[in-house]
This record gives sequence, structure tokens and C-alpha cells, in this order.
Amino acid sequence: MEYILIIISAVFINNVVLAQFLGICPFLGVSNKVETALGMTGAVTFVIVLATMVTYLVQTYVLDKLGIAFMQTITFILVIAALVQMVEIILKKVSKSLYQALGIFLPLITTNCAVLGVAILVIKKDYNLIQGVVFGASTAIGFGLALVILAGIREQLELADIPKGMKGVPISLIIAGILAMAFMGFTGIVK
Amino acid sequence: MNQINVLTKGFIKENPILVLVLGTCPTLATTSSSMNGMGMGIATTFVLVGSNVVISMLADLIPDKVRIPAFVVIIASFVTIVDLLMQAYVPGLYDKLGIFIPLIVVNCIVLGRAEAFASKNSVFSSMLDGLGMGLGFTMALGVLGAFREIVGSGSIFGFKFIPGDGILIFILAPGAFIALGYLIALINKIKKA
Amino acid sequence: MSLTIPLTILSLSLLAFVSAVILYFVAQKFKVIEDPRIDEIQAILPAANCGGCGFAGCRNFAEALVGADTLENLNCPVGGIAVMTAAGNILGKTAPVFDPLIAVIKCNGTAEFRSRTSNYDGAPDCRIAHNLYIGDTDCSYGCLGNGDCVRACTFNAINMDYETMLPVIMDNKCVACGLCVKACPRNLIELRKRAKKEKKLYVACSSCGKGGTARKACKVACIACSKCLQICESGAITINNYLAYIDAKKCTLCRKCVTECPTGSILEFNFPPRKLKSELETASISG
Amino acid sequence: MSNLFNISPSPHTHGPETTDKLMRGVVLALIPALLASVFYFGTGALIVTATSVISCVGFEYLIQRFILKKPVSITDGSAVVTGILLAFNLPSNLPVFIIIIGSLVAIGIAKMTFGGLGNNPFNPALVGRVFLLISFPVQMTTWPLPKGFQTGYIDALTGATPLAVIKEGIKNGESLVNLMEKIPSTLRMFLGNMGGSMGEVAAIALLIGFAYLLFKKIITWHIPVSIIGTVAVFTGILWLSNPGSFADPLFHILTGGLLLGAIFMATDYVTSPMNPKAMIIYGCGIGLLTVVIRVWGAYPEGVSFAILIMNAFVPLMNLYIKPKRFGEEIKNG
Amino acid sequence: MRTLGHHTTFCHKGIVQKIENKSVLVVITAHSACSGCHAAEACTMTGKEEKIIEVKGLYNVKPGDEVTIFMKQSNGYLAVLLAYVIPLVTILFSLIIFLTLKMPELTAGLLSLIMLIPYFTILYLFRNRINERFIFTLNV
Amino acid sequence: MFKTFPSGGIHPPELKLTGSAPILYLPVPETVTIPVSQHIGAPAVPLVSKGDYVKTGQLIAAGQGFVSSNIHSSVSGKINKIDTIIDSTGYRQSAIFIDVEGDEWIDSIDRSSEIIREIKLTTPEIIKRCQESGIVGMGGAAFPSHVKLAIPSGKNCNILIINGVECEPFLTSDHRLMVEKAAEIITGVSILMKALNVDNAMIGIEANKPDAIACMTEEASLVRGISVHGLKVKYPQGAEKQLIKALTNKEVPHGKLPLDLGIVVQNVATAFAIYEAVQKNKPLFERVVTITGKSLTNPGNYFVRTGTPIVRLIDAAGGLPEDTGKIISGGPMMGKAVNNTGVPVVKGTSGIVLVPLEDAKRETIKPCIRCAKCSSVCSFNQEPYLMMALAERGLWERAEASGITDCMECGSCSYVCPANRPILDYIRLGKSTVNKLKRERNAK
Amino acid sequence: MAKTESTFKNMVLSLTLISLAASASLGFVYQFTKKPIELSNLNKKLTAIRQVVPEFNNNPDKEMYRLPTGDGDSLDIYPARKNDEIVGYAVNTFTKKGFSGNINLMAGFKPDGTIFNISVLEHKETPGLGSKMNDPAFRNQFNDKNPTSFELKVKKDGGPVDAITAATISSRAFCDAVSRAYVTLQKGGKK
Ligand SMILES: Cc1cc2nc3c(=O)[nH]c(=O)nc-3n(C[C@H](O)[C@H](O)[C@H](O)COP(=O)(O)O)c2cc1C
Ligand SMILES: Cc1cc2nc3c(=O)[nH]c(=O)nc-3n(C[C@H](O)[C@H](O)[C@H](O)COP(=O)(O)O)c2cc1C
Ligand SMILES: Cc1cc2nc3c(=O)[nH]c(=O)nc-3n(C[C@H](O)[C@H](O)[C@H](O)COP(=O)(O)O)c2cc1C
Ligand SMILES: Cc1cc2nc3c(=O)[nH]c(=O)nc-3n(C[C@H](O)[C@H](O)[C@H](O)CO)c2cc1C
Ligand code: SF4
Ligand code: SF4
Ligand code: SF4
Ligand code: SF4
Ligand code: FES
Repeated sequence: MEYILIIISAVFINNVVLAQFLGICPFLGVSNKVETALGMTGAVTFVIVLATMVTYLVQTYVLDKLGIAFMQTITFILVIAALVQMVEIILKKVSKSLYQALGIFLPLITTNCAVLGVAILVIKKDYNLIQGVVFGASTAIGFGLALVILAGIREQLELADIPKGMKGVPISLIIAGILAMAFMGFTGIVK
Repeated sequence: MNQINVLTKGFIKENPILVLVLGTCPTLATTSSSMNGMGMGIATTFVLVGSNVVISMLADLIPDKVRIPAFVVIIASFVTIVDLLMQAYVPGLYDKLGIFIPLIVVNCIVLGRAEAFASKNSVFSSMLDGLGMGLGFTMALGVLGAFREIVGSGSIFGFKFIPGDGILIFILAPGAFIALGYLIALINKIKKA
Repeated sequence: MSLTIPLTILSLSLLAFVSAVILYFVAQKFKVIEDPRIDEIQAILPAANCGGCGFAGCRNFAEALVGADTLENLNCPVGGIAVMTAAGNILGKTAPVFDPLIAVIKCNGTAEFRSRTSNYDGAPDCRIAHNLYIGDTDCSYGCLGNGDCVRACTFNAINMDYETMLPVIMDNKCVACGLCVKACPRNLIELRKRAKKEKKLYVACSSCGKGGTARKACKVACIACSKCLQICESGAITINNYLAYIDAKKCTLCRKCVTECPTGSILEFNFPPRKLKSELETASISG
Repeated sequence: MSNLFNISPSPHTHGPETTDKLMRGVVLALIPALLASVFYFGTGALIVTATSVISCVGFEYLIQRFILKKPVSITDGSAVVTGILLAFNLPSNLPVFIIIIGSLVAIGIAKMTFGGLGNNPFNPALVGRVFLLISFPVQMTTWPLPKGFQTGYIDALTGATPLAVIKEGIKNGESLVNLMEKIPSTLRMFLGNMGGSMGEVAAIALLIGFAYLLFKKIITWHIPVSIIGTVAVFTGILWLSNPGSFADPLFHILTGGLLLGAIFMATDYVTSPMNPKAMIIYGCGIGLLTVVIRVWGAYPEGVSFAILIMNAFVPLMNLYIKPKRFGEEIKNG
Repeated sequence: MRTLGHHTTFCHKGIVQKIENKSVLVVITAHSACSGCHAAEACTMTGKEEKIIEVKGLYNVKPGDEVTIFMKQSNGYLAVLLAYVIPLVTILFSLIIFLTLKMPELTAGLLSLIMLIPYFTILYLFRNRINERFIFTLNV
Repeated sequence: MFKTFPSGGIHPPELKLTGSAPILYLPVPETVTIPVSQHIGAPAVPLVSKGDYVKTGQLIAAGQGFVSSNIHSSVSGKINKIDTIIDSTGYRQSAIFIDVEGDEWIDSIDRSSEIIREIKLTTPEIIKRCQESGIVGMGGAAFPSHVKLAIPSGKNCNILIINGVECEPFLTSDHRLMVEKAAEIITGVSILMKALNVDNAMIGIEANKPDAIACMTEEASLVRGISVHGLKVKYPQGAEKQLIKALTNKEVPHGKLPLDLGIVVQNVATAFAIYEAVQKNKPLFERVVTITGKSLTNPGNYFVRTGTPIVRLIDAAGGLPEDTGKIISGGPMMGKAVNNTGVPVVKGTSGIVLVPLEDAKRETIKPCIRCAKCSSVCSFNQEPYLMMALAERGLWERAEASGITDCMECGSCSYVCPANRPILDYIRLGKSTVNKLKRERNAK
Repeated sequence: MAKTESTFKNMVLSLTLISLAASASLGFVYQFTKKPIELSNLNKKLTAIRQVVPEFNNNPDKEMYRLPTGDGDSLDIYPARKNDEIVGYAVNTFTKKGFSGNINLMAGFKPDGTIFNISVLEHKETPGLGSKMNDPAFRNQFNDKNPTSFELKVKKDGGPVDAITAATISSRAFCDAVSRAYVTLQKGGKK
């Protein structure tokens, strides 16, 4: 039950993008194709979960043990950046054409607020490993949900006549605002 | 003249938030009041100036291939310093800004400036550049924060000038998105005209 | 806890060492280190993103410029020589000189000269009218007047004149991006060399119909009578498919053909006023 | 030439339906509910409706004329519908300036920003409503009680909606049986004699409007029926499983603007899916979310949020839920 | 550009780099997630990376040509599945198993991370099958 | 209960003003202009030259290749010239001009009014006769019938469907033909059955023509295998695939032809023409045309010789009304607007509709309100609003993916759209562009 | 100065050196700020306590003890002393009856059980409604009231407490939290 609450909370109530303001750049920037958004969701979830696990272990079993918790930021950022790179290298070595297909299909995944933010939040919220992982995964899914919805709306708006000045980032922000408003309806479902 | 330009271009022309739309997350998250917004801006400015200066000093010593991680280490150090200092001396503000202080490290504008400017320019210009960009960032955060605070709760810098509540949504998440959306649209329009 | 500092140093250095090793392997794949000149050039490009250069947008064109061995065949019609030279300077290459161009509409079948034979009442779109039928006059080559070109022009350089039902191109706004050329289903628009003081002289007709048919449909149609061809001293005029064409490169703007054309299908713009015939005669008498 | 014939591609004839007529039809269908709310809430209802309609139409005019510089299209009646529906979602004693803000949000933010009629992904009236709910919670949650026709405005006697009573009571640990006594009888709720937003109370009037819309073929049954059906089934299951803490389905259907939302707001063409299959899924989604928010969420009333959330999924549904094309082979059975 | 004909495809622009026997090497620029944002040009950090795609088959192209690479949409999803989703599930699954086995957190965490090694090894062993599956086509 | 096709469709006002007007013979005009291309496929090549004297029914232009059709003179007289005329689209088209002198028919035509039911010709002979007589489908597309009847090897046909639906408003030519020439049509159907070697023929007629249903049922009862079915009134029931669905409940699969289900569809007028060609040896140079319109004083149905300018028909119907704003060749849903009254009646002309100006104008286009009415009336379950939007913006690849080329151009979507959007206009644009792009791609 | 080349040695060396310098300076700053941070963390709690009890000069944090509430939970009690004499108790109390989440309060009592002051530590109530419990106008009505005579109930439920407009639920929850503190303190006895 506890995990279900974490999931519901992270996906709907405290959605990373719409309520926590993390990962807005990729949210606004990832292409307005629903397919890409779906693919990104898979990729981001993997990266976030991997990053959460590793940073959790690093924090709990290295930084805390050594009494240098204040090194969190700098350690996390390096660890995550290295992880992202390693995944790339491994994929490339494992199967070149798989790697190529990903290159065509998805934008690169980079360290951004969402990845680092989730890693830090897991520590801040005093989650244990499994809670942290569930939190990370559901946060990523919440990110994907917002991303896919936005991509869908933007794809539809491609055929609409949006006033010139509103095109691009502004309209996406307005949509995000209305979405955030709608998602406020979930308030209180998880105490 | 040129140096002044380096300083002021971040104010409007290349304003990191309003024109380049970088660092959207802290922008939205910390502007529920003008005070918080400015606080975040100043913290970021500190990191920008600090990292720009150090990076411009070290640029030639760092091999190209490790440029990015080296910059990141430097930036992250400054972020940690800010983090610690704020925790120690402005704990109230620190609590409000929450995880967005450590997240300065992933703010594109910081790394972007390091890459695009500091690694190629003199220490002094880099400092000015960092300062300009930081002030531009701070200004935009201040403006957005002030707008949200005025409309959302009828006060400015915590000083209440109309009784009762404002349009509450503006100090909440949806209002943040909507306000920034229209602000950017407005700037687009002004820039075109 | 004086251990803190050594521990910090130790752990971070370790971490950095690991990152450096990883990076060493990563370094084998190359990352695009963008040529800073791309930004520089993009900054001087007009940012119209119109595609007039043949690339998807200004940035792509900037990339192309930086990547190109020579600047030949690369031109930003919007920015013109000034921008291209500036770009050339940044790249240390000479920019070829392209003649500035301007769009002209090769149809003068105004409501006055070309009587309507039906009312078009379909979707206001030249492509649809063109696919459907001959158009609301008897000329199957002329302008349909539904303004596809007007909508295509991102520079607001074309207006529809509702009296003549022909589009009008504004000299000062047209940048010769060619979007309208692509948009017109009847291929009425041509990019022609800009002459000094915006002088323009061209056959404002695209009718490939035989003289009689063309004339019947429109009073100012080119009927391919060859008079202009004969009078032209610089060999600028050719006739193909019952239609005269003036090569702007050869044309000396002497304007003789204009008066020679029996139907008045050669148009001139922005020339100083011609002396009236009577004046010419008196001048020659007195001289 | 004596006679120039018109030429156009086929078809050369057009059906009787026009946008204006459709919108007029919706306005007509809303009249019974308007009358009912005037009957219950007095002139306040009229003032709210008039303010909302006038300011919606006014903002549409101003924005089209001066900001977008496009042809003004206020005569199509869509702004009137938005105005009425916005008003129907407000308490009948809401201060006028708040109504005007709501209209500005509905028309300015939710509609014109996206390019006007036909382009908005979210229901404008609901965006306006939810915006106000979040911004002015006090004013938006003090509902005048119906007291027969009266002419007062701001200082009407106020009280909570049945849903809020139940929600508050359950929070307070009261038993449902007790609470049920505090709320109006089913018949009274059906006739609309209860607290609530001015247009949502009278089920009977809304159903008359529904019948009219169906009869005129302005809307199809799919969305309203699937919403109401889902709510009925879902709350029915809850109720049967534990009648002590969950209210019965009829109660849920008659309260909280469910009918208003299902009949008039979820069916908004612009923001609902384009084919019957998707419409049913959309309706079920709204029903489900409504119950979830009502029963477990903080807000006593969930229809507005549910519709807005499902609005967000409509483009995806239009993309992935397509009707079976004529002659399309059904894949592997 | 969702579909072409009746095959659902996905496309990407690139430039022909080299033509080898029976295949064309095309350089594409993969953009980072942030670079779709209009500020990409200002933010030099936005990762852009050149990737070389090998397109099997003979095409009438020469180095320098701008071409479009097409790939079946389902291949994109499959790639995401193989590269990210299955490993994700592997980690989650093994973590849950290890924790229910009452292993200490650290061991469980590390072990489930290590589970990735066999997964990718298996993937590596199947690389020929995978390579057969991911086929790209060109269009000038 | 009457059958119909399940999804979509509209029911515009029927306005069948001439449903009870018997078919009259329009007097032969003084001159006729017979276009050499009255069918789908290659134009025919004139066999006569200026000054030649031709008889009614004489072959004057020969079809070129398999998918083409012969053209016969519809009058007797002198060839005035072979030149171009302005066709209904305003473009020029080759035609043979004949000055009429008397009405002398070629001898081989059996002009007696006797109905010959016995079929003497063999299957190949029937098909050959159709080809010689220049028979084309008269339901609108004017597709050469001999091509349709020649079943390619490997396919076979087991049901013949006769299209007597006439779902367009105003038009009654098929209706009257079925009432007045039922016996001939049924014989024509038997001929078709023989040609196609099928035992089963279904005739579909909409319920708004009870007299036609009665006449046809009576005649059909005399022949084994022919059944007449009343259908619910719904446009576009006459469209091949919808009619097949209505009658047999089979759906012609996407991208396939009716023949792939073993079905061939022919129009009743085609059946009649085939009867005349096979039994009476009369080539196709005359057909029934409805001349109608709200303001016409005397609308009616006429047997008209091909090549007769439509102005003759209009005169016969009481002259061109003052308020005429649009002349449609065909019905108001599918027909073509004509830009002058000089255009000749051709083999495919089923009716001329004169529309008063007030009904002829299209209303202002408004933004799409996504009401989905267009998709709900599309009997192919397409998404017209989307196809239009894609075509309008030139997004051809997405338009192609949206199945734009499958649209049969019935126009129901434009008819029903409350925002007056010219949906079909843009779908047609999209179709033609996408088809062009496809051809280019295949050429590569 | 010439650019350093990207050899393996250079790369590792430079990165390691930079990290060395960075970590050294970080360590230094950490040492430097360690005390103030601890102080300010402590202050946060003390400030909250100081707000709700009369002036004291002990360290209540050090003397904190837990009392069971009776329904399975327990509350933290901070005794405040001035010159070793108890001047009040600050009770960190909570309620689950909030409108959209738990509410955390610091309730201060005088030794006789009279409420001295109350401050809101954490809540998730609706801004503009429930959030008004933080307004002095609402909070102050409890000051100097003794729950024995001042029933902790809103007017709607027959008590003396003026509820926040349109936020009876939050007001009720507030009362619930305060009364939990009071009851626990009374029952558990004072040290
Ligand atoms: C702290 C940090 C923040 C970053 N932020 C972004 C970002 O917001 N957007 C982005 O596209 N890349 C960002 N990157 C860059 C990528 O993570 C990655 O380093 C780059 O794409 C490839 O680097 P390489 O040169 O090591 O291959 C960031 C990197 C770091 C270290
Ligand atoms: C929308 C639409 C409506 C049609 N309506 C009729 C009709 O009413 N009667 C008819 O005979 N053919 C109609 N047709 C043509 C038929 O689809 C089919 O081509 C014809 O019945 C074949 O017979 P034919 O070859 O003898 O003309 C229609 C076609 C379309 C696309
Ligand atoms: C948007 C919204 C927010 C609300 N927020 C609160 C809240 O924070 N606290 C609360 O007690 N009730 C809240 N409510 C519940 C209602 O105001 C409820 O009717 C009220 O608590 C009981 O009415 P009363 O206080 O006027 O007696 C909220 C209701 C809505 C619709
Ligand atoms: C059946 C129907 C329902 C409608 N419902 C709404 C509604 O709930 N809210 C609204 O703002 N407009 C509504 N409209 C009006 C119109 O569609 C709306 O203003 C558009 O969303 C604006 O683009 C409705 C119109 C119709 C025909
Ligand atoms: S008139 Fe034509 S060529 Fe000139 S700017 Fe406009 S679209 Fe370009
Ligand atoms: S010039 Fe061409 S595009 Fe422009 S209105 Fe005329 S026909 Fe249309
Ligand atoms: S015209 Fe095409 S899209 Fe429109 S209803 Fe008919 S078949 Fe469907
Ligand atoms: S019928 Fe017209 S308004 Fe309705 S969805 Fe179709 S195109 Fe849009
Ligand atoms: S600021 Fe870019 S992702 Fe958060």
C-alpha cells in the first residue's frame, strides 16, 4: 500500500513537471511527436531509476559513512553524468544497430533537473532503497505522462492557428499551466 | 563600451530566462514571491561569476576532452559553497528554495556560459559576463516573482498593500506556468516590434 | 573531525579519476564541437527562416556556409550582398555576387482586360480552382486571384488588389525568397533581376495560347506577334509557345518593345515619364 | 454577360446545420436550467449569467479586434455558450469582479490564446471555473441556499452543497445515515432544491435540455451516458460494498454538477474526442476520475477536474483510437 | 511524418559520409533532450552528437548528399524496449527479489545493478539477430 | 425493413420533381458537337473528316486500345468540322461538329419497339458488341463496359448487382427508365448475367421509388436469379461499395475492387444500353437525361442524343430561369458545375440541375469546431476534418497516412459541416497531390 | 599559453588536480560553515518553541521527551524552564483530519495547561482557505485559554472556536491537534 501511495503521489499529485517544477527543459523541448515522447519515457525511467539507485548507495554507504554528506551535489552530478555515458558506451558495444536505431528515434538523455532532483529528493525524504527506486520510477512515469500529454496536444495544435507570438514555448507553458490546474483535482487523494 | 556590452547583454537582449528560456525549473519554482525569486537569482549569480572566473583562468590548462567534467566539478564546487553558506546564514530562504540550490549545477545557463564565454575570454570579461547574465537572471526572476506576488497575494517583498487575498492561483504551480508563458510571449512581441 | 578534508579530497579525486577514465573511452566517439562561426554567421543572417536559400532555416544555412568549401551557389536572397559579404569575411572566403532579384507576376489580366465568364465559388485556394477548371475567365494561364501567393509570402510583400483581382508585389518588401513562386499553381511568378531604381520591364503574360485564343480571353495577352523580338536590339527577347520572354540579363531597359507591343502586354515600372509623342515630334522638328 | 454562373467543386448543396444554429440550440437547451436557477436563487442568477455572458462576448470581441486583429466572430454564439456555462458553474452570489476575471480566463487564456473557436484543447468555461475555484476558494465555496425567487444578491443565506456536507461529515467521523438526513431528499435534489452552483442544481431542467440536444442531434448519447453510467456503476459498487461510508449512486448522479458536466460540458465538440469509441472511453474516464476525486480527494466535487484532465487526453485518443475504416480488415480476428 | 504508405515509419535527416561496399554510412546529428528547445543555440551545452548510421543496400548517392533515413516505427519502440525498458524491469525485479530474500540493502542494490551485466551479455550474444532486425532505408 | 449500409450517410431533401414525368424524346437539334472523349480512358480517334455525310448510329471515332470507347454519330448530317469546344470546365476539348440533315439511321439498327428477350449472342460476342457499340457505365464514371465485363483470368464473378439506387437529389432518369423500360432493363440484366456467367443478380432500388420497385419486381419475376431489393433512402447508397454492403453485407476490402469479392456492379441505364446494343444492335448515342431545378417551369426527363447542347434541354424545359446561379451536370452532390450552356450532353450525363442563385452560393467558411459530424456521416469512416486540415497545410505525407486517397468524394462531409468548410475541395486537392507524389516515388 | 593536449595522462591529471583543489576548498568551507549550520538548524526548532512558550533559558531540545497519545502515536514534548523552573511546555502535535493532509503544530502550554501560543509547522491545506490557520486572527483566539473551560470545538459543533471562513474542516483539524497535545500532556504528566 505504501508503495501504491508513493506511486500515485509521484505520478499524479506531486507530478514532477506540473507540481514540482523539475525537468521543464526537456518537457518543453522534446519534440512534439507522441512517439518520441513515449520512447523518451522509457529511456528516462531507466536512467532515473539507475541514477537513483547508484546515488542512493553512494550517499548511504559512502558519503554518510565518511561524514561528507555535503559533497552530495558534486558527487551526484559526476556519478550521474558518468552513468549516462556508460549506458551509451555499453549499448554501442552491445549492438551497433540497436544503438543507431535509438539515435534515430530519441534525443540524447542528459543530466537535467529531473534526474538530479529525484536523486536528491530520495535522500531528502529519507526513503530507503526500494522506496527510493519506486519513487524514482514513478516520478519518471509522471514525467512521461506529462510529456506524452503535451506532445499529443502540441501535435493537434500543429493544425490550429495559434497566434504568432504564442507559438512554441509560451503555448506549451500555458498548456502546462492548465494541466497543472487540472491535476490539482487530485489534491488530497494521498495525505 | 565592449565591456559594458558584455555586462548588459544578459539584461534584455540575451536574457537567460525571457529570451533564451534556460533554467525554467528554478524560475517557476522559486518565484512565488519576489523575495524568493531574487534570492535564487543572487545565488545563481554568485555561482556564475565564481565559475566563470575560475574557468577562464584554467581554460588553457584543461584538455578539451575533459572540458565538460572539469567545468562541472568547478561549478558544482561553487554550488556547494553557496549551499553551505546559505544554510548557515540565511536558513529561512534556504528552506524556501529547497532543492533548487543544488540544482543550479544543472542549470544550462551556468555550464553554457562556461563553455561559450568563459573558456574563451579573459578573466575580467568572464566575470562581467557572469555578472551580467546573473543579474539578467535575477532581474527576470524578480520581475516574475513580483508579478506573481502582487497578483497572487496582493503584496510585494512581503509588504501587503491590498487587504485580503489576491488571485491565489498565481502563487501556485499553475499560475507560475501561465505567468511565465505570457511573459515570454510579451517579450517575443516586444523584441519583434 | 579533521578527517573530513582528507576524506573529501580522497573521494572526490577518486571520482574524478574514474570519470576521466570513462571519458577517455568516450572520447573515441566524437562529439560535434560546433564551430563558433556558425553562431556568428547565424547572428548576421536575417532570421527569417524562409527557406529562400534552399535550406530548412537560417541555422541550417549557417551550417552549410561554414561547411562549404566555396561559397558558390550559396546565397541568402533576403540578406543579399551585404550579408553574404559579411559571412564571407567571417569565413575568410569571398562571397559570390548574386544579382538581387525581385518577384514579378506575369499576368496583367485585370478585371478590366479579361472579362469574367463565371464566378468561382469554391474554397478560396488557387490550387483548388486550378485543379477544378479553367478559372473564372477564358484564359487558362492567367491569375486565379485566390491569393495563394499572398498567403505564402512570409514577408507580407504581396497584397491582393480587389479591384483588379491581381496580386501586387511591393518592391520594398519583397526579398526574393521564392516562396510565392512555389505556391502559384499557374507558375505566374518569376524572380527577375532587380534593376536600378527598381525599374522593371517584363512581359506580363503567361498565355501559351495561340494569338487569337489568347486575345479573345484577355485584351492584354501576348499574341506572339514577334514585333518586340524584331525591335529589340540586344537580343533579349525570345518567343516560345506563343509567348514572348525578355531575358533580364540582356535587356538594356531601352523600352522600345513596350511601345511596340500591340496588346500592351509588356509592362514597365518606375521609369521616368516618357515624353509624349507630340513632344517627341516637336523636339525632332526643332532639332 | 447577362448571367455568370457560379462554379465550385461538388457538392453543390449544403445541409441546414450551421455553427450558429448549433450554438443557439445549446443556449436553448440551457434555458430550462436557467429558469430553474432563477426560480431557486432569484435575480442573483440572472445577474451572474448576464455578467458572465456579456463579459465573455466582450472579451472575445476585444481580443479578436485589438490583440489578434482578426475578423470578429462573436456572432457565432460560442462565447455566449461559454458565458452561460461558466455562470452555471458559479455560486449565484459571486462578486461581479470575480465573474469578470473568470470570463477573461475562459476566453482569453483558454480560448483565444490557442487561436479561438475550434482550437482550444481545454474546455474554456471549465478552465475559467477551476481557475476561480483555486483563486477564490472562499467565494467559490459559499453557495446561497435556494429560497424561492428573491431579489437580494450578495447577502443571500449560504450553505454547503450536499456533496460538501457528506465530505465534511465523513471527515468529521459522522455516520452516513446521519448525514443523509442532513441533505435534501432525492426528490428535492431532482428538482434542484439544494445548495450548489447556480446551473447545476436542477436535474430535471438539465435532463430536459439533454432531451432537446439529443432530439436536435446536437450531441450524441455516447459521452453523457458513459459518464453517468460509469459513475453509477462505480459508486454502486462502493455503496454495495459499504453502504455505511459511501453514498448511493443516485445521490452521486444528482449532485455536484455531474449532469451539467456530462450533458453540456464534457460534450463540448472542440474538447471531446472525434469518434464514438473514443467518446465512450473519454466518458468512462471522466466518470472514474470524478468518483475518485469525490470519494478520496480533497475536493468535494470532481466533475470539473475530471473533464479537464480527460480533455488533455483527447488528442492522444484522436491519434490512437480510430474508427474502423470501411473495408479495413480486422487484424487477426 | 508518422507514416509513409501503410508502413509506420520514423525518419531523420542526415548527410552521406561514405559509401562502402553494399552500404551507405550516413552521419546524423542526435540532439539531446534539451536541444529541441528553442534556446538550444544559445545554450552551447545542449548535447549534439554525431552518430553514424549504416544503411545497407545500394543507393544512388554520393558523399555530402543530404538524405533522409527511414526506420520502422515499431523498431524505435523495440529499441527502447531492449535498451531501456527490459533492463529497467530486470533491475526492479531483481531488487524486489533480493530484498524479499532479506538481503541487506547494499548487497541487494549492488547485486541488482550487477544483474545488468548478464542482461547485456545476452543481448550481445543475440546481436546478429538484433542487427538483422534494425534495418534502415534511405530517401534522397 | 429496407436494407441499407450501416455507417454514415446523409439524407438530403430528395426534391425528385420529375419522378412522375414520363420520358419524352427531345427533338434532334440543328447541330451537335460530339466530344471524342466521353469516357474514362484514351480519347477516341475521329474516323470522319470535314464534309463527310454520316448517318445516325454510324461509327465516327474509334476507341484507342482496350480502355477506351467507340463514339457513334447521334444524328445524320454533314461533318462541319473537327475542332475544339469549351467543355464544362472551360478547357478546350476535341469534338466532331455535325450539321444535322434529317434523321437517317444506319440500317443495322433494329428500330422496332418489340421487346426481344431471347439472347442469341455468346458471351464473347456480347462483350464484343458492347465494345463496338461504345457502351460505357452510365452511373457516373463512364467506365467502358466491355472492360468491366471482361473478367481477368484468375478471378471470377458470382453476383451481379444492378444499381438502380439513384440516391442523388433531383435526378430521376434511372427511376423513369426503370418504370418505363423495365422489361428491357431486365433483359439487359440477363445479358449481363450471361456475359459474366453468373446465376445471381440483385437489383437495388431506394424506397422512394415504389413504382420502379413494383415494375422491376414484376419483370424480374420472369427471369430466374434476378431479385429486386428495396433500400432505405440514404445517400451515398448508389456508391458501389456501399451498395454492395447494403445488399450483400460484404465489405469490399480496403484498396480492393468489388471483383475481388466476385461482384460486378452496373447501373440500370447501362443495362438498358446493353439491351439495346445486343438485342437491337443500337450503339450508344442516346440516353435519358433529367432536366430539373426549383425555378424551371417545365422540368422533365428526355431521351437526348449525345452532342446536344444542354441549352436545348433547358429550352425544352421552359427556358433558363432568370435566377439561375449554377448549372450542374449530374446531381447536386456529385455533379459538376458547368460554366456555359453550350456544353453537349454526353454518355455520362444523367441530369442537368439548374440551381437558383440563392441556393447556389456557398456560405462563409468558419473554423472547424471539431463536431465530428463529418466523420460520422462518412460512410468510409474516414476523418474528413483531419484530411482537410492536412491538405490545407500541405502536409502530404500525413495526408497520405490518413488514408486520403480512399475517399470516394461523395461530399457528405462538406454537406453536413456546420462550419461550411470546403472539406471535399481540399480532400480532392490532397488526393490528387498525394497520388502525384506516389507516382513520382514509384517512378524512382 | 598553448592549450593542453588531450592525452590520457593530461586528462586524468588535470581532472584529478581540479577535483583536488575543489574538494580542498569545499572541505574548508564546510569546516567553516559547520557550526553556523548546526546552530541555525537548532535555532529553527528553538524559534518555533520560543514562539509558543514564555521566555526560558534552558535548552528544551535537550530535555525533549516523548509521551504516548493513547492511540498508538506519541508526541514530542519540550519543557521550557527559566532558572530551572518550568515555565511551559511546547508540544509538537499533529492531526490527520486536515482537509488535504496532515497538519503539524507546535502548541505551547503554561504549566497549568493554559494555552500560551500555537504555531503552524507544516500543513498542506488550500491556500486562502485552510492556510489561514496560520493567520494570527485565527491562532490568537486560543491564546490564554484553558481547554478545561475553553472547549476545543468550532462553533458549528457547539464550541467557542470561530472557524476560518469556509474552512471548517481545517479549523476542526486545528482544534483536534491542539486538543491532542493538551490531552497527551495532561495525561502523560509533566516532568
Ligand atoms: C551538470 C550537467 C548538466 C547538463 N545539463 C544539460 C542540459 O540541461 N541539457 C543538455 O542537453 N545537456 C546537458 N548536459 C550535457 C550532457 O549530460 C552530456 O555531458 C553531453 O551531452 C555529452 O558530453 P560528452 O562531451 O562528455 O560526450 C549536462 C551535463 C552536465 C554535467
Ligand atoms: C458517392 C457516389 C454515389 C453514386 N451514386 C450512384 C447512383 O445513385 N446510381 C448509380 O447508378 N451509380 C452511382 N454511383 C456510381 C457507382 O458507384 C458505380 O460506379 C456504378 O453503379 C457502376 O455502374 P456503371 O458502370 O454501370 O455506371 C455513385 C458513386 C459514388 C462514388
Ligand atoms: C477548492 C476548495 C478548497 C477547499 N479547501 C479547504 C480547506 O483548506 N480547508 C477546509 O476546511 N475546507 C476546504 N474546502 C472545503 C469546503 O470549503 C467545505 O465546504 C467547508 O470546509 C465546509 O464549509 P464551511 O466551512 O463554510 O462550514 C475546500 C473546498 C474547495 C472547493
Ligand atoms: C454541445 C456543446 C457543448 C459546449 N460546451 C461548452 C462548454 O462546456 N464550455 C465552453 O466554454 N463552451 C462550450 N461550448 C461552446 C464552444 O464549443 C466553446 O466555446 C469552444 O470550446 C470554444 O472554442 C459548447 C458547444 C456545444 C455545441
Ligand atoms: S513576394 Fe514572393 S519572393 Fe518576394 S518575399 Fe514574398 S514570397 Fe518571397
Ligand atoms: S499569382 Fe498565382 S498564386 Fe497568386 S493569386 Fe494568382 S494564381 Fe493565385
Ligand atoms: S467525401 Fe470522402 S471523406 Fe467526405 S464523407 Fe465522402 S468518402 Fe468520406
Ligand atoms: S463537420 Fe466541419 S466543423 Fe464538424 S468536425 Fe467536420 S470539418 Fe469540423
Ligand atoms: S532547468 Fe532545465 S530541466 Fe530544469
